Amino acid sequence: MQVNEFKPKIVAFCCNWCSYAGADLAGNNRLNYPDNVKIIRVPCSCRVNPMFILRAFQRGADGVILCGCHPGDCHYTSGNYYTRRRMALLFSMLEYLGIEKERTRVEWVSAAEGAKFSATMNEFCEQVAALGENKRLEDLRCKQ
Amino acid sequence: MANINDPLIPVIGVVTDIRIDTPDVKTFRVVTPDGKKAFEHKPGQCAMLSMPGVGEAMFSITSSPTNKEFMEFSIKKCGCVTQWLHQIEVGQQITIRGPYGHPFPVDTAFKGKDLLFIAGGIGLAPLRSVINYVRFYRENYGKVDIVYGSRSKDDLVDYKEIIDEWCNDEGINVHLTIDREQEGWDGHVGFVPNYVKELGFDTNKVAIICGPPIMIKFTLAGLTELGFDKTQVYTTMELRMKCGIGKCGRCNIGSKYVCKDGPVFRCDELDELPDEY
Amino acid sequence: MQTVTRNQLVEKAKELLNNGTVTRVLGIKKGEFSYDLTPAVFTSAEELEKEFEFNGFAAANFSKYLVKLADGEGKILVFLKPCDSYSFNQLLTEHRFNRENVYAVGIECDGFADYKKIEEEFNDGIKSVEFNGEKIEVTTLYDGKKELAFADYMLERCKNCKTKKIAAFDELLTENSDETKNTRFEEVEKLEAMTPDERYAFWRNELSRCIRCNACRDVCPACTCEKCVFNNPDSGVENKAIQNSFEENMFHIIRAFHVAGRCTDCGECSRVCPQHIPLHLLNRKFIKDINSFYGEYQAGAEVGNRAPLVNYTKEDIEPKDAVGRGSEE
Amino acid sequence: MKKILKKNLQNLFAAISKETDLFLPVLNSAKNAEFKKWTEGTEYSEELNTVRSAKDFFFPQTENICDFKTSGKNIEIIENSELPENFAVFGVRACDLKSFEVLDNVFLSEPVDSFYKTRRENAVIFTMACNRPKETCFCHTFNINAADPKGDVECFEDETYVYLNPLTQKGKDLLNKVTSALEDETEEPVKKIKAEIEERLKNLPLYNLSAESFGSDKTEEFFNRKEWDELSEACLGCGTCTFVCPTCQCYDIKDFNTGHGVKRFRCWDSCMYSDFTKMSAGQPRTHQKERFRQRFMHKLVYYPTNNNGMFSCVGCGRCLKKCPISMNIVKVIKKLGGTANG
Repeated sequence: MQVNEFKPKIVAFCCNWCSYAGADLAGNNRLNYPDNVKIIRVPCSCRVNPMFILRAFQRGADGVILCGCHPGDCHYTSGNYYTRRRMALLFSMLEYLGIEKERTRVEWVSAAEGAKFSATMNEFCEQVAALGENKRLEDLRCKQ
Repeated sequence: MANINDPLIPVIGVVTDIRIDTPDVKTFRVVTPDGKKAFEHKPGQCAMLSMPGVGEAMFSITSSPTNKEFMEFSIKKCGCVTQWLHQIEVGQQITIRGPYGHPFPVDTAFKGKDLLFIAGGIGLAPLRSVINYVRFYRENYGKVDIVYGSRSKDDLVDYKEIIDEWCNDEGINVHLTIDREQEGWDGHVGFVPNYVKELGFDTNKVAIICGPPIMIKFTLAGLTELGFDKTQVYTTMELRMKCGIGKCGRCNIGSKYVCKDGPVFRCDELDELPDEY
Repeated sequence: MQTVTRNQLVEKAKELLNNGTVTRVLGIKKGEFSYDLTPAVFTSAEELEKEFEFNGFAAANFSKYLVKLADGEGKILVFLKPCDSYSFNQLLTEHRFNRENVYAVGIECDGFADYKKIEEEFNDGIKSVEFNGEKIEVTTLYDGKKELAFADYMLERCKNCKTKKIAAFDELLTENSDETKNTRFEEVEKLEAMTPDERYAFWRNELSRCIRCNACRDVCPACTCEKCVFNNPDSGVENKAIQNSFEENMFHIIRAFHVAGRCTDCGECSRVCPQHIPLHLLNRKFIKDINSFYGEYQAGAEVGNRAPLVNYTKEDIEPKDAVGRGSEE
Repeated sequence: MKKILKKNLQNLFAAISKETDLFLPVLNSAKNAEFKKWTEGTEYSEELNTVRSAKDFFFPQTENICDFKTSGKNIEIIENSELPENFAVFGVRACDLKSFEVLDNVFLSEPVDSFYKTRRENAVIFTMACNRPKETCFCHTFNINAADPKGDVECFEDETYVYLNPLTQKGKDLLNKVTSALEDETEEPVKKIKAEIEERLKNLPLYNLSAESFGSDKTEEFFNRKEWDELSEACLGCGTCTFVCPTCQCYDIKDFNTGHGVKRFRCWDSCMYSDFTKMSAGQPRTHQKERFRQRFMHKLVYYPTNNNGMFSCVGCGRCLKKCPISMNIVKVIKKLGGTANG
């Protein structure tokens, strides 16, 4: 194993009603996911405003993932449908600005899918690690 | 390095005492980390206090320059900086820079004169510095009258000091008033401008007013009725200030900068400024 | 060259003032030169005669002014070019002004000239600019006269005019037309075809010039928030610190996103940018994506249309399939 | 007086760059001029106005004042400014040079702004006379002569040569270090250039614009004029005019939380912005009219009152070109002040 292996910082916005519970379940089942994934619990994936995603990158995230309930299963009926549209457009815009599309992702994870949560995080981490540090949406003032 | 002394770079201050004056006013005692006064000032001058990340705000220094140990600031909770200040504990460090502004002419125009201080609510804060300065150099000034009013008895700032010290001084008359009747209050009830007229002062003195704009306006009218000339009346202004040194360009009224040419103005000087405050 | 003439507009305005239909006229005032025209309110025939101007530089979109002006005494007359009419409808959809207080006269539009492009042509002062049919006659200070072809010196938005159709009016001064062109996404497509590195370099070069003057926001008919998030100290993004690549990116991404689905592509942002940043390319990317993901949508085509970002279907495209789709098409 | 063949200008730039960083106007990809650091192959642009004025060199749009680190109740202040070493600027026009004087009166008055002062002291300014002043130029209104640009080294150009005339010790010292790139010349060619420019200035459309009716202590006369309503009517409240203006100097001081500390920086601010004077206790300028009036009153009345009649406008014409609604100081002067020719 390399000594200086790059560990990306990942911010995961997780819906309180599904993927946050999914993360819990992953823990209960002793399924591993990388400790550099920092979870932010939100009441609904729809709460995540584009600014949150950008602010995460500003403060040093190398990848941002948004987890919500499967379409149709939103606790508030339709929140994640709006999320789906918003993030499709936002991520498409980020890609248009030349920011690597592998740094962003939306994944639907239910409360019962602990295994999916863990697998998704592992895979996303690897994907971001392969890209290296976030340089294109970084804020130099926030570098330590 | 040249910039070490830049006026925009503050020094550290430590809050060593917090006194609760009224439900929304607290008085903060500030010294440097080695226990000294951060800088000398003159009565009526201001200082810029800040918490990094919260913001900077300008406050008048309420303690008297004759106090060589510390500075005090009476601060009312109203914006984001003040809200932050109201929740800190003793020992908190803040940053401080100053002193800023043009002081009251305590050693020139006020000297040898009878003085009339008129304050409303938190408006006592800047005047307290002058009053205590005058009390310290008592022999330099004539008779002193203080008219102070606020919404209720609980909203009188520095009530203890007023009752225990000012009221007991010879040659100082304190007239307190509150806006509405209140249990346990046997003093005067009514607004400050009316009270000033009722008290009917002779005009052979200098008046110093501070309070909310509306109070200043009506008190000034009252004093004019009593025969005061505007050159005998001083007041202190407040506008948004950022730099404190007349450069950032936002606290001007006409060609005057409140942070540099004020905050103390003689009322006839104010008349020459455009009506934009 | 505009088919509609200044005199036609003045006559119409005078007629409507005189017969009491309107009390005020929103128009354009003459400046020092042919190009420095300022929007203004006229209240009398004399003022109109004296100061009203309309020429090939009269490109300003009037609709946003109605938010402020429609509250005044009596009706206000506004001349709507096709571009303005979409913004007009979009503002009505968002209940930003009272339709009852406005009298709208639709006027056809043949495109406007871009002063910057004309100026670039000469390293010289420009004494006067005359519009003459398909030609622009420019008199310079030191090199005499020169003739330019109007078509080569149009504003970008006019060159790629989305439509000649006037979407809202009480009365038409000229014919309405259904002519539409589909060239406006060409630039976006060019960018999509680039590699991410090239795109990144392109946008860094453009956005790094931003001086954060907020002209794009303040002129935008879709930006009518009482308090912008970038002016709100509580938002945490109020920083005015520009010359920081992140702030530049964030400001423009968020601004474009806030108007996504509501932007009518009127092109005012690019027109007023003092640094000539092609901001319309951000807005058009959203428009193009919306069209391709959720079906054709033109903001302001009709009053009351539900904007795509406050709408959904159960079968919407998944973000992972959406991102980068433009470049694969 | 020295001179250099225009086609050899790059040699001069290279020689100066060996001594000190050199900045000069360069056309960017949007065909606007902006000041850029010279490196091999950077082409000098003869464009009159850069979009951002030369004030950036001394009063940059954002600059760090200091950093803070907090831990518990304690605060640590960390000095962290990025002040430049010596540098030279080539191609500054007479109007921009005058704007430095306007800014000096603000930043170098007591208490001195040491960031600004350090930058001013470290700079050598090469000015350039304007052979082809534009229709938007009105520096003459403020007694600035585009044929006599001053500065540390004043420069003139004709078809083939650039002439350099060092005026200050700083300028002489720097030119002495690069003499090998230069030839000697008499005053004659420059006299001819000056005469030609002065003739051209007289033919500019705004040559007769006069600001005489404004000036010190005219607050009462202008403050309540009803024309302010009409003038400010279309103002969008953006900051374009203030940000391209070489003499606008208002700033804001803000804190940026980096997650591991706080950076306190100052940045340009605009009196045209609605939140400029907003405070927790209220807002003295509630409408755009008042904010608009503040800007022009400051330039034409307040500033002269405080600075012996000197106006805070240099007639560079940037606002004439850049205002989204084409409202500008010339229209204000004409409307309120009247001029010789209308």
